[in-house]
Parts: sequence; C-alpha cells; structure tokens
Amino acid sequence: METLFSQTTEAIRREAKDLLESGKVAAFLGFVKGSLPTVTRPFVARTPEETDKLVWNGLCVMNLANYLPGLLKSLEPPRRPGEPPPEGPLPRVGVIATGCWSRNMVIQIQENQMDRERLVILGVDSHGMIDRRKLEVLAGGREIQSLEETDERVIISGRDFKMETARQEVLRDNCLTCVHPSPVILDKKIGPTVPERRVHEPFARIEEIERMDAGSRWAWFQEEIATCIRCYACRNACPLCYCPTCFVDDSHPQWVGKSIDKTDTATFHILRAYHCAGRCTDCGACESACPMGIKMRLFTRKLQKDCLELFASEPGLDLNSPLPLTTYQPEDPDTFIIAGSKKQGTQGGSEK
Amino acid sequence: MKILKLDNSDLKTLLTRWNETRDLFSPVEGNGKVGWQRIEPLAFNEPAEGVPRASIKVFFFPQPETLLEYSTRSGDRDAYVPRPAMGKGRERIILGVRPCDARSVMLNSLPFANDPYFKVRKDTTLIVGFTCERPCSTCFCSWTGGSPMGTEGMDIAMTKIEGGYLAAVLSEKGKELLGHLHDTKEASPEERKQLEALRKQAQKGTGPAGSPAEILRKKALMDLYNATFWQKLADSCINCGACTFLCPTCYCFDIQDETVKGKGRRIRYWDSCMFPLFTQHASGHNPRGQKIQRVRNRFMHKLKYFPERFGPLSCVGCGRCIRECPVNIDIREVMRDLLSIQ
Amino acid sequence: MKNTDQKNPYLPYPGRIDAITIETEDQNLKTYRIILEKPEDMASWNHIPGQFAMLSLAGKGEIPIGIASSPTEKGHLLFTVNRAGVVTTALHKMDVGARIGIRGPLGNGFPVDEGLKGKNIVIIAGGFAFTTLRATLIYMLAHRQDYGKITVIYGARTPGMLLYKEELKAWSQRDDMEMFVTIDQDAPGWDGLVGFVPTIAGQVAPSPENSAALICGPPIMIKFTMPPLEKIGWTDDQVYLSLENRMKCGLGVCGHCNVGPVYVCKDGPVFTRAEVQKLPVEF
Amino acid sequence: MDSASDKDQKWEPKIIAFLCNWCSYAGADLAGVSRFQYPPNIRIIRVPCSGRVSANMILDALKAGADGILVSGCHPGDCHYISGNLYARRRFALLKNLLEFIGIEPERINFSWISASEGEQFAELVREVTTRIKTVGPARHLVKEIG
Repeated sequence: METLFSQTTEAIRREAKDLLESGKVAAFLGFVKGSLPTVTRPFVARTPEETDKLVWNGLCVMNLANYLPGLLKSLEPPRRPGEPPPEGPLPRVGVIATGCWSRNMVIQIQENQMDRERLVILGVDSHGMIDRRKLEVLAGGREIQSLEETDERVIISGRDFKMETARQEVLRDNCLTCVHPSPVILDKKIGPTVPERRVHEPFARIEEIERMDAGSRWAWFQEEIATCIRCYACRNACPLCYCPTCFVDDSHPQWVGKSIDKTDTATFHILRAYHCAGRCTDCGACESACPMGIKMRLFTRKLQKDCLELFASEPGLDLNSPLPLTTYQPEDPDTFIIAGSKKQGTQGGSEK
Repeated sequence: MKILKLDNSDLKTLLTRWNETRDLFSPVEGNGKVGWQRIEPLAFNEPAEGVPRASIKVFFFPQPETLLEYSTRSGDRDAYVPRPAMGKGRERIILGVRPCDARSVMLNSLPFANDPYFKVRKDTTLIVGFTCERPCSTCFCSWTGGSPMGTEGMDIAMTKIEGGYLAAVLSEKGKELLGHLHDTKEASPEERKQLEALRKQAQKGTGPAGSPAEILRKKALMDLYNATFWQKLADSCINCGACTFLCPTCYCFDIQDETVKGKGRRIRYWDSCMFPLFTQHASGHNPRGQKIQRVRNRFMHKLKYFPERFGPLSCVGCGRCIRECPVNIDIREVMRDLLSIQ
Repeated sequence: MKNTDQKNPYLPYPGRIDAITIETEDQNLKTYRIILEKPEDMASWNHIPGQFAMLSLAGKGEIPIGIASSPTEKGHLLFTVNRAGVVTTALHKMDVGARIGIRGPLGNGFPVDEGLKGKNIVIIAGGFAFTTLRATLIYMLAHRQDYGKITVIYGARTPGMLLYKEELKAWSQRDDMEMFVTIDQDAPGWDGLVGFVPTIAGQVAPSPENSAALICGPPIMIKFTMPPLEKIGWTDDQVYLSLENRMKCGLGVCGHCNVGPVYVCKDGPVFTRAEVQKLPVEF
Repeated sequence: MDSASDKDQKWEPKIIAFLCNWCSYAGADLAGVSRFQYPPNIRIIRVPCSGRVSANMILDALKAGADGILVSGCHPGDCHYISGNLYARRRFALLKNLLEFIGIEPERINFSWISASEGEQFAELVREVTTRIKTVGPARHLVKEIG
C-alpha cells in the first residue's frame, strides 16, 4: 500500500542515488530496515547501489546528526594532529533531517563540530516517530513479530495476536509535544509539509512533577533511574555529546563513580542532562536508545522549559542566534539570588 | 537423572520452605521494566515468555563487587592496609532462570576459574531453571551450543507439562532442595517419555549447520579480523555499552578504589570494550582508538578469541543484545558473516 | 577465611618504600626500592626478569610496573615509575617509609632459563623501557657462564634522561660485555655515542648466529630497529619484545589488555616478534 | 530513634562556599578583619570567578557530604572579567531549578552577590544561609556512602 512513508522512501532513495552517482557526496546517511520489526538501522550508503536499501518510516528514531561529525572526519584524508586540512573542498555527506535533527545540526555547526558546506540535507517534515516501548506495552509482553504502518494506523502482530492502533497512541512522548516538525536548514525538501503544531500543554508532565513536594520529587527521580545500568546509550545516542573525554571518564578529579551506586547514577543523570541545557532539541534519541526504558528525557525537558521561560530561548532554530548559555542579558531573572541583608530576594527561579 | 512430577501446590510448599533459610529471587515486572528482585515465596509466577531484560550475571558478577576494604583514617593502625571483603551471606535461589542464562554461568566460570569472589557467589547461589516451551524469534541458543530444553548450569530444571512440572534433579544441592519429595514424587515412565520427546524436538535447531564455535576456531584469525563487513557495523554502532551490560556472558571489568569518610574499598565493576577508555594508555595512546576496532573486538572476543582459549562461544544466544541494541546490530548476522568467510 | 586470603589474587603483599632515586633530569622517573613488610613474603618472593607487578596504593588504585630488579638481588624490589596517571602521580608524592602494596609477580618474563641460555644476547632499549631489561642484564651477569656474548644498546633523548647512570658506567667498564649508550642529539659534556638506537643497532649488532635480541622501547624505535637487524640476517623468532597495554587485573580476566586472542598481562608481556606479527596491531 | 535525634540535634551543617577571588572572597576577608561574627559552618573555596564554578563541582561537594552550597560572586556589572558572573547567573538558574526538580531541597543550593566592601553583608549572608540549611537538616540525597 502506498503511504506517505513509502513515497518518502522512494524519494530519498532517488535523491541519495543521484547525490552519490553525481559525486556530490561521498556518503549518504540514512536508515535501512532492521532485523526486528520495531527497529531500523542507521546506515551509511557509500555506493549508488546501496541506496536501494534505504527506508523511511516511523521507526527511524535515532538522531542522524549524532553520526555526522565522526562520519565527516572519517572521510577526510588522514593527517597528523595540527596539520592543516588539504586545499579544496573536503568530501561531503548527504543526510536526512527532520525538524529536531536539523536543529541539532545547527547546534553542531554553531559549536564548530562541522561545516554546513559539507552537508547536503534532505529535509523531511516529521509525522512523529513510534515509541517501541509503547508497542511492547500494547502487546502485553507478547513478542511483536511484524509491524505495518500506514499514515494513521499501526498494526502489530505476533504468534497468536494481531492488534491495530492509531499512530498517535504509540508516538514517542517527545513527538507528541513537538512544535517544530520541519527542518530549519535543508538543501532539498522531501515529502509534504507538516504545519507547525500547537500543543495544548507542552510541558504538562514537567508541571505535574514540579507541583509535587521535594520528597515526592526525589522519590520519583530515584524510581526513574533505579534500573540504570550505566551503559551510556543515552549519552552515545545524543548528538550533543561529543566531548573527547566525557566527564564520567575524567579521573583527576573523578566526578562520578563508575559502578551502580545511588549517588553516582543520580550524578550521572543530573550532569548528563545539565550538559544538554540550552542545547537539547528534545529529539528523544536518549529515551529511544535506553535499553532499560528510563525516561531521562524528562530531565532535559525540564531544562528546555526553563530556558524557554527564563531566557525565551529555543535552541537550534537559527544559525545566527547564540545558544542561551553562551550569552546573557543584563536583565536576566535573578530572583533566585540571595544577597545577604542588603538585598532580600526570593528563592527559586521557577517558583511562583 | 532423577525426574520428579510436581504439581502447583508442591511448588508452593517448596518455595515456602526454601524461603525459610534462603533468599528467593525471580524476574519481576514493574513500571514496564523487568529486573531480578527478591520475592516472597507465594509471589512467584511462572516466568513470561523469553528472557527478562536483565541477565542473571549480576548474581555472580555483581555491579560492583568489593574486592578489598581498608580504613583511610590516618589514626588507625592499619590505615590503608587492605583486607579481602568476602561476605558469604545467605544462600540464594534464583527462580525462573532460562536455559541460556543458566548456561552463561558455566561459560563465565571458565575465565573466572581461579576467582575466589566468583566462586563464593557460585557456591551460595542455586539455580532453579525453567526450560523454554516457546522460544522467541530473537532466541538462538541452539547456534551457540545450548538448547531451549537445556539444563546446563541448573540445580533443578522445571519443564511445564499438563497439570504441573517435571523437575529434573541436576545436582546434589538440587536434590537437597527437594527434600522428601525427591523420594516420593518420581515421574512416571510416560512422563519421562514426554520430557524426552520435548528435548528431542528442541534439538531441531534453525541455525547454521554444524557447530559455529568449532568452525570459527578453525578459521584463520586475521581473515576474520580483516573482513570488510566490520565497517558497516561500525557505521551504525553508537559505541554504547547496552549490549555488553545486558549480555550474560560479557565479563570484562575495571578495578578502582573508592574512598568515602574514612572508609575505602577496591571494587571491580562492569566495563565494556566498546568504551574508548577501555584500552587508553596513560600516555594518551589508544590501541583501539577507533570505533571499528572496538566493535570488532567485542564480537571477535565472543566468537573467536574466547573459543580459541576455552572451546565454546562466549554467547548463549539469549538475544538480549539483538532486542535492545538501539541501532539494531544483530549478532546473528555477524556470526553468519564470519562463518561465510573462506 | 585465612586460607582463602592467601590465594586471593587481588590481595597485594604489604610493603614499604625503602628508598627513592630520582632517575632523570625532568624528575618524572623515579626508582622505588620496596621491601615487603613480612620477612616471609620477601624471602619467598621470586620472579623472572621481564615480569611485572601491580603497585597498589590503597585509595588510589593499582598500576602495572615492570620489575626493574633481578631475582638475584635479594631482599628488595626495584620499580622505576614514570609519572603519568592518577596512581603514578600519587606515588611520586610519596616518601620513604610509606605503605605500598605489591601484587605479583605477573606475566611470563624473558625465557632466561630456557630459550636464551647458551645464546649471544643483544639487549636493545630506548628511554624508560630499560627497566625490565636492567633486571635481565643483572640476572645474566649473575649467571654469566650461561650466556654467550652480551651486547647492550641503550639510548635516551639526552644524557639526563638516561636511567641507572651509575650502573651504566660500571657496565661499560666490564670486559665480559659490550655496552653502547647513545643519545639522540649531541649535548654539551657528552662524550659517548650520538644517534638513534636503530642506527646504532645497525652498526654494532652482532651476527644473528645463535643469538637473541631483547628489545624494549617506544613502538617507533622498535619499528625502525627491525630493518637493520633483518638486513644482517636476524629473523622474527630471534627477537623478543615486551608489549605494554592498559591492564587492570593482571590475571588474564578483565579484558583490557587483549591483543587479539592473547592477554598481554598473562600470555605476555614478552612475545617473540614472530608471535606478535600474527596478531592484530592493537598495542 | 533517640540516638538519631540526639545526633541530629548536635548536627551542624557543613556548607561549601565557592567565593570569587575579586569580590566575595575579599568580602569574607573584610568580614574577618572587621570582626563581624558569622557561623563557622562554611568551608571556603576560592575561585577566580563565579563563572568558574561548574555543576560538576557543586555535585562533587554534595557527594562528599556537604549539607549546603553557597556560590558567591561580584554584583552584576562588577565582574573582574566583565561578564563571568552574568554567564554564571544563567547557568546557576538552570542548575538550581534542575536540582530542585529532582528533589533537592531549594534551601541547600544558594547563590549570592557580595562585593569586596560588603563585609557585614557577607556575615549576614552566612548567618542566613546557615539558618536556611539548618531548617532542612543533614543532606542525605546525593551523599555517597560505601558499605
């Protein structure tokens, strides 16, 4: 059956093939079908023939921006540290970008992780991606052995069941609250435009947590991260995490202990989220990657809400506006500052 | 091998008795997350299809294991003199263990053969396994030398049949656990036949012909190492440790000292060859500085290096890495690719 | 508990720092003389030149360091330590008398009692990789009749970066061995050889007949030392190398130091070049 | 129970104070020189600028058992490095909110501006912060313990 996804898949294959055949790009970054019905596999096509395998569907949950700096670097001719790049343009990469991924690319460009000139971006408006954990819950613990997706419906089946649901019911939480489905930087648009969304209460879950008392919030936080195995899938799936040495690997001083420990796991999640402050585009790759189903997106989502409220800032919308933590305004909120007897302030920036 | 026929009430009685002197653990689902938890005897449910998300490695190779302890108070006479930390604790029974997980304990005891900590854990942990009636599509234990009806590593192996379970008694400890039932509940010849039939049926594997471990042992190391498909894997891989940490047979570890308020300990904790720091020298030089090298090492260790050293693959075919890999790297494909190299 | 304690491979022998020698002008290399606290531990300690041990600093961690003393030097152990990471930095701040744990000996060592016996020996070392070769040299000199001609080629960047300076002088005066000490570039006050180790090795190395070469040094030195040796007929199975990799357990379990199927900590650190050639380049 | 509450009664909070070298540290110095009394609960860490204080450091202090944190820098406009404290202000706003969000009591994490001439104000600030932290008791949440 022809769907928006199948049409987009065809268009992506065509464009990617053209790009590789014409030599405009050295590699094309997309997805291929996975070996399981609920997962796709990020894939680097290096020959025109390989583009026939590319797919586009609601299971493309990994943020492709994550691969770009490394892939671009791997295509450069090898050189020693400090040696200047060779004359002339460096090999380019073609890539698919949705709204959030393109915003991550903007941030990577702003943070000098890559050059815009080396990217050929095929922009696809996102219809929202599927949360396979929601599918698992729907299947009630039974193994999902096949999945079909139309523009509005998702059908899953297994050994002795078949179920159908509206796509909307199984979309990822971040896609449900996404307001910018369209890519902000692109070289060619693929597929139809999805209008900017109006989300009724985009931060409803965050506000719900904020309304709890400190003790309940701590209990929620502990429960949320209790099953963390410290595999760092959330970190490694994130296009914002590119430090050559991550803070978890610093040994002198060592910020975080490395085994499973209540404090160390908490510290890891706090600092990981905090490092994404003002940069996170809520692409949801962290949550999609987590093998334990931890909803660590809630931590970055809180920061996103605060950045919006305190600094009126949404990251990655524009190559020319600075990220919120790389700038300041003299009149930035400072009600949380207590200044001794001279200037009695109230506490807690977010407290009403 | 002695086989008993137990009905549900026998099982309940046993669990209640076991719980008096030992701690019971089983897979528990909560909040959409499945893990191994201490349970009350009557809370035990037959395990769900397939394997729980976490493997049982944590019982034998805890995260972390305290190796040594010491005082860090400068006034103490034995300050900074480490002593072994090896609490025996109560015996534990892990219930509902699938054949793949049980077999992983046997495989891990190969590298840990001389490890006193692993030994204590093994000596104080009993495994009551449940064989698989319905393997999942990601299960491939039969490729790796196991079987859905396998009993390796178990003290008792339960197989569900009409009206209860057939319990195969596999160790002295298993015999002890069954108490007087061991002598009074013997299965009938028909029931034994039924079990035999199930085992035979399970042997009809779907995997590659022959024994992959044996075939891969014989292949030339550098032919496998230099295969071209590794690049494709590295293209997709994000180099996280999800596969490693979920894997029942990944056993690499790091050792580190921790000191807090006058107390110090040397711990060993799970590490992953997927992390760049794993091999990085203090000088900054990194023998496996590239992603492709790290991805390759994990699979080569499981499928080539380990078999060369110990015989079997360091993989039990539980399929956890396949199911949970965020970018769908599938070890079965890697195995097929390696096997196809001439 | 007592019985298992002794077999616990993670429990270090308690020891104390007995003396510290600053070896190099940059002060980054110090030699620690260590005495095991229990006399019975010290008396029963035995190792093969080329083996290493874990220096264990409770509260900081452990590091694998080649044993610089020869088993023929009784009553103490020597370790020459380069300051690089957390543990070595802490060690460099420690004074004589401080507590230190020793876990070992670990690894295989040079085959001084088997493969090398009766052979002419060429020791080629660069920089601070001379440590276990010092142990080997002392051992061989103590069993001088077991070996043929002994030639030592040792180089460092500057005269001030040479290890064991007093001993170098003494060895060069012996007539039962040949000693070639070289520095990379000429320096004021230096009247010895000038040139890189590979160049010197090409000039002075003896014929490969009934000979073995033991080489320790930075990878680049090893790489460039091989062609001149090969040119005069040396083969890979005559050349012994000592590999280094990140290590944690030292017991061949933790997985950090593997080079393909071998563990440097357990199967090595000493390999013939022929063995190394069959492995992936992951060291 | 009794012994625990006894212990709590005797408890005095440990507060880690990150003070910028140019203003707040000098302010603390002035408080000392001028003999303004303030509670002995703070342990001062001198930093070049409030902008130098990272989330890592604050969490590290909590991990090591600090009951409360005070970060103090120059008043806006007075930063020795022109704008270090203004960048810091944005970061601290987010960090404080995030820590509160995951259940850390707001009283524990404190930020302030104190100039080199505000010795008296510094003493008053420490009194205030110490009182605030005393109301929430000893820190438990992010403190590392080993068995």
